Amino acid sequence: MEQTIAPSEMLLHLGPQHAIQPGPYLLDLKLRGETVVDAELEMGYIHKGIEKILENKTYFQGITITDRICYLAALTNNEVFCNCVEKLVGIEPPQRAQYIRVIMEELSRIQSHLLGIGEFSTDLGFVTMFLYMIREREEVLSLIDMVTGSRITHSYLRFGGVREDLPEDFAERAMSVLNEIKKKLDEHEDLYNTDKIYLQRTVGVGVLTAKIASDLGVSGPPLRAAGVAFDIRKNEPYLVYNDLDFKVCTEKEGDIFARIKVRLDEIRESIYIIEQAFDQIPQGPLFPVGTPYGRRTPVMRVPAGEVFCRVEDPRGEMGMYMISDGSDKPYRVKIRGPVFPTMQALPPLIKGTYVADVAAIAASMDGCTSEADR
Amino acid sequence: MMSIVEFLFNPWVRGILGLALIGIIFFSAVITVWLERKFGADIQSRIGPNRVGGRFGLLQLIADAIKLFTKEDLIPAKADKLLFVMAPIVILGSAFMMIVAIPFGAIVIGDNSYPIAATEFDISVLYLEAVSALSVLGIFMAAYGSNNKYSMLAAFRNIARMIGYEVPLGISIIGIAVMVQSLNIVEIAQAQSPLWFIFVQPIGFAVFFISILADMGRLPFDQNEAEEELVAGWGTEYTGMRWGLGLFAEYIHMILGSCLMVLLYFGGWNLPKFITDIYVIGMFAPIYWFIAKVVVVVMTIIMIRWALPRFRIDQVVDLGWKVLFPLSVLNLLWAVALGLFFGA
Amino acid sequence: MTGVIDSYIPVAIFFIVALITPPVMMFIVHQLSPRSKAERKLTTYECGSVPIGEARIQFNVEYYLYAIAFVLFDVEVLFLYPWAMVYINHGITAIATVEMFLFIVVVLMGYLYLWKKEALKWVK
Amino acid sequence: MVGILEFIVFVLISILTIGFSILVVTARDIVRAALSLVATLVSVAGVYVLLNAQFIGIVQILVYVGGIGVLILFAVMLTTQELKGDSDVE
Repeated sequence: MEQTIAPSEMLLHLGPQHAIQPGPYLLDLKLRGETVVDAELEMGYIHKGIEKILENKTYFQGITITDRICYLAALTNNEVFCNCVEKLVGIEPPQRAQYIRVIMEELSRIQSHLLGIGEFSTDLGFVTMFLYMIREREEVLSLIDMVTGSRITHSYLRFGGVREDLPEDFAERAMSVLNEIKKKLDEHEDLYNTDKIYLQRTVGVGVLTAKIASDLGVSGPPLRAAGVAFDIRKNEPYLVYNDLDFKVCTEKEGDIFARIKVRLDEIRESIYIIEQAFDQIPQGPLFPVGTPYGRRTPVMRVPAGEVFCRVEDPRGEMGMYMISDGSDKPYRVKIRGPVFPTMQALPPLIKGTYVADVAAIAASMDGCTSEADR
Repeated sequence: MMSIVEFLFNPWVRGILGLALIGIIFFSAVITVWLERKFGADIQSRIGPNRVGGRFGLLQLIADAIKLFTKEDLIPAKADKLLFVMAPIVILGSAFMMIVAIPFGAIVIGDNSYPIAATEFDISVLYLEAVSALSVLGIFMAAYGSNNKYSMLAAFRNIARMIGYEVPLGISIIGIAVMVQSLNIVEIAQAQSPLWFIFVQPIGFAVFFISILADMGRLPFDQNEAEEELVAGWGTEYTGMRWGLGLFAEYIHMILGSCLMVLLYFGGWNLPKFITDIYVIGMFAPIYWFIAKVVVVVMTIIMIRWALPRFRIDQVVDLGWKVLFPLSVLNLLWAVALGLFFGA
Repeated sequence: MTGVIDSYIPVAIFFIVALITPPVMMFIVHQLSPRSKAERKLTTYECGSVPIGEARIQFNVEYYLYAIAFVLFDVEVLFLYPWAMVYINHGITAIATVEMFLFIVVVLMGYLYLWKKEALKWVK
Repeated sequence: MVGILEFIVFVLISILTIGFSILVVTARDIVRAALSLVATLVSVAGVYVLLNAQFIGIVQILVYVGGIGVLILFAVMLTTQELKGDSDVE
């Protein structure tokens, strides 16, 4: 952005510490009256050096670190890391472990989307919806807590399996919670679809076209809301997603309304996936039989090689590139997170809109700064 | 007996006694802050303030007051100190000046009813409208004084909203005045004793309600304090009590707006004669009746706040000019027709 | 002690009280609140960044036409107030009503003209 | 007694009016000047009320403060402000 400011223009910083943000980033706006003339995004305020830390920890210790990439998607981040290591080692988790992973990751997706929609609602001044969403998210977190023992950073996945088996009556309890959420979700969606003010604020605002989205590498709900049916679970299935029936939720418009709609639909799809997974889940071991991998794998050496894995994060395509030199620590880890490209779509989107829309658009992208900065 | 009444009607005595109303309204503003939190919490299925103690977290009020009084008072280095200091005075002054003209119920003795108001004059409705518009200037002063970009944006939004809603508000009030042929708020309230004006002029009420919500800056219309983009609006640079004064002014505006609504559309304090004839209880019954109505209106406003998302500023102004203005003119014609039919 | 002006005495009293209250409050606050000196504390808040440029800019009021229209209509509305007081029971009902009807029609024509000319648009 | 009181109030309002109007022309910050103008107009409203012309007084506030005042502020904000520099505006 040009630093020269006309006398009638105002250079406004939104951030690094601002209410619209899930984490610190800087959005410089050049305003003419209420209109955003130009925008610039600056990131990196909470760079934690996770890639570098991963290179200095043993593989096993790395699992805990990957929890910290994004506090809303700890399970999928575990998944991509474990996937890489499993591919390098050449093992595959047994069926039961895979189903458990699917269940847990879909639960994680549900809670992440609920929070995303809720946070977006606050940015429209709709605080009540945020609290409703949080209330339902708490239930889902409790479910995850029942299995993993923690609410945010689970460290639940292990190479070749999962740490704990599901509790005995987990399926019934989970389904009762999820059915309740499904019912409430219908109510909420009804509200979203009929509220005149909400529609005025969201329909046709912040349109992300498929072209811009794919040019910038945006993935996840923002991309699907633009009409591109891209979902790693379908396009490049991992775990047992091949055996499960679900559809990729897409919308055509690409505006804020569509993005929220996609998230709401995806929550329903996730519930459907979990339902099937509970039906199909077989009995069996949690770790591949006859291998040394289990709950505790103190020191393991991974054969030299390189691998790229990707999974579908709640926010889009989460990829990890890993090089192993045969030692007990990865030689190089590169994370391709979904949020960084998503955030890059912000400046072109908010150019020409009003200041009030900036908050709505930024929140509808559901960025997680923690993950973008890593 | 008459001498006491005469004494009480001496304007000096009335004015000084009326100052008690400021205290009462200030206190009810504090209560409203609490009510907003607690009722909001109920709507959102959570508990609300409960940590400080007291039944229903009532001690939270005292804690808040202590906090406001003991916070350091900062004036930013880049501020225009005079405007910065004057702004809360103007904002609060606008609220105080409104209190003068609003009757808060009445005491009925025999056939006479004595409205509880600091004063009573012929054009009090117009006066209220004029004085409440002053707070916009106060907010502009605060914004310009604090030299903060968010505040400036907020102040301009505030002005834009005011120019969008002042005209429909005025026309809907004329709709009332046409029926009563008076701008005296006491007479308007008393004219509704058989039939509330909300039933006579539903369109006018809708216009008035939306306009006064916008005037108060309550949620679908609180663009000037949209914390998601403008942090804290005009009050971004204000700390402690200086900000608190503005906050109280806002809540006082809300209460007074509700009072105005009750007086103009919900029949004021009027009760059937057989109730006011009951000795002592009947004397004060209109006050309770009035307060009950005001509480209902305030609760409704709070509920609306928690139930709706926020408009964007251009949509707000559009609503005012393109929907409410024609509606208010329509209502005026309807009111004139009614006035001619019944008045002539 | 009679006269319309007397009913404004309480207004004057309230006006003085409104002027006095905030300074008194601030005086109490100054007695109670802590004082500490730090330069950075007095800088302008802008989400933790150093502000670039002034806030007091030549603000682009895109909607100034609204403001002009507002002044016009505000004054026109004011003409209606005295009329509303007297149009009945003063022997001028018929002519007053017709005249006011004409007035409102003229005002509405102006309003429609504004709308047609797209003056009632936020950004042109 | 009323006469004296009215006189005192009149003198007070006149002083306010004159004081603010002097500020209008001497203030170097243009927004301050505009706000002083608004304050002058409000004091004039006081004079009207004192003259028993309450309606005009309140119309004065409604039109000049609510309408014209805002318009003037808009106009002022649209100008380039090179006149800054009141003693405590730094």
